[in-house]
Amino acid sequence: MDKSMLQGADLDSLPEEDKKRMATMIDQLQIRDSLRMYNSLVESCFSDCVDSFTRKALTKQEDTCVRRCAEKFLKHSMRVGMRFGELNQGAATQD
Amino acid sequence: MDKSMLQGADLDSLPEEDKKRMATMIDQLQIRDSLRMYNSLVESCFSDCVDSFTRKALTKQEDTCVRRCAEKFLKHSMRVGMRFGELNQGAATQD
Amino acid sequence: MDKSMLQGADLDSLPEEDKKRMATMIDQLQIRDSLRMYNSLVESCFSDCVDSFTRKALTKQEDTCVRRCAEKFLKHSMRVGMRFGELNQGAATQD
Amino acid sequence: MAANNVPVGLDKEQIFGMAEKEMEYRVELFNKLTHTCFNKCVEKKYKESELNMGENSCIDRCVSKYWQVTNLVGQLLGAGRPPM
Amino acid sequence: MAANNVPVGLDKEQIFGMAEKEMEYRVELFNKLTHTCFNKCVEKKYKESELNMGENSCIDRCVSKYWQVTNLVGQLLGAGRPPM
Amino acid sequence: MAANNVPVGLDKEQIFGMAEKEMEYRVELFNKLTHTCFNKCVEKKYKESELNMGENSCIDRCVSKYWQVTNLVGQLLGAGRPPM
Repeated sequence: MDKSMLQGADLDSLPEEDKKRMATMIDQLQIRDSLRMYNSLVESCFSDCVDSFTRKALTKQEDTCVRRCAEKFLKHSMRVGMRFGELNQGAATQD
Repeated sequence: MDKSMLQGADLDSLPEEDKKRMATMIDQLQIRDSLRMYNSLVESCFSDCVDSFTRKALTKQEDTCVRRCAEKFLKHSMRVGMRFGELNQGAATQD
Repeated sequence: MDKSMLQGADLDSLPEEDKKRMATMIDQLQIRDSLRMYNSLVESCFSDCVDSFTRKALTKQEDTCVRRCAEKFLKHSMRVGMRFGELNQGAATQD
Repeated sequence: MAANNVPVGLDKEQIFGMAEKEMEYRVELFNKLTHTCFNKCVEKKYKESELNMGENSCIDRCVSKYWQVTNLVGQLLGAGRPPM
Repeated sequence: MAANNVPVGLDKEQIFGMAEKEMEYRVELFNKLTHTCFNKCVEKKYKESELNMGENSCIDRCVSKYWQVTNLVGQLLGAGRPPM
Repeated sequence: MAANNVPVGLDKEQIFGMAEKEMEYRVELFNKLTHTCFNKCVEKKYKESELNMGENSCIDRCVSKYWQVTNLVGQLLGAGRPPM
């Protein structure tokens, strides 16, 4: 989850205990989000790379495919995060 | 979210403070639901309408397509809500 | 939801009131999960079995198809739960 | 979940939790139904922004059939609870 | 949700609830965008683990167009609130 | 999340929150696995309500391979935490 996504929340104006509560909430959402990302990365790469069920173990090709898929997905996801952050930034400064 | 979906909850029999808590819960679910609906409408119409990535800006056709898609989706969603409410109503009076 | 999925949580080491809270949390997740399973079973079998909209009522074939689909899905789901439990067990004893 | 279905011996937290799960379930059912019937009934070329007569009657039948499938699967799961 | 947009008369629970929903919304938007653009832009044969130049520029344009669609739909829904 | 993995200095709310997220994660993993393997292994014409031998062994292998992919991706993410 991109940090910039949460920048809208104006934490500084809150009293101390609310700030703490808000921070905990953000932490919890980030934990949930990374676990979901992990789950959906596994599902995507499994679906794209594994299609034969004649054996129990991953074949060498499937293993390679999953590794590349995961790497590509992560690079993609970082790039999207960067672009998304820039657009968010632009929208924020227009306000 | 259709109001009728929540009619099963027998709010009148609850003490005052529980009523308030239940109402807050319903409000929260409605906010979450409309934000999700918004997200999934965007995703649907984007997927159906945008397929060329040779330029950064939406083309005139893509713009028109997205507008029609969103309007159709909203009309569809209202019709489904009506029919769904009728069936719910029927099921409730059968009890 | 497979019971074995929650075995990682070391409940015995917790004080009494935390145990109760943890148990309530697990119950809530199980309720949510079975309702979600129900929803996704309906969606899957509807999508696979119902494709004609010239009449309001399910045809005999659609009815039969939905019944078989639901039975197959449940049997499949139980088998996956068993295998998943074995793998979880294996992973746990390796620790 | 109607109040008279609530098992005895549950504390308030559990009752609120169950009510919340039940509402989440209804919202999710509605959303899945909406998306499924949109895909089955609505023409995706978006030549106009109105639903035509064919689409409208397809939607009505789709909702009705989805409802029947929900009830049918509910019976098969035999949970003793009404699917709605 | 910036503090200055919060309607008066809400208690603290409601404000926290709204902030939470808003963040969930942003995360979900980001995830849907990520998956949609992955499917539209990234070659699925996975012959290498790098994104090539074509994929990279497709991703940039895809994000930009998704953003525009988000804004456009937001205007159509006319909620008076910014979609982000 | 086993108790001995919990970092020190977290208060009880955070521990409960983490335990809840962990369980949600396992449920979601199980559900995604179930749906993916249903789509990969089960014949969709529904000529009978039993799983045949081919489907059963496909399911077993599918679960096993899904598990391996989960572990493999976990290693790549290198989070130092076991994926399960």
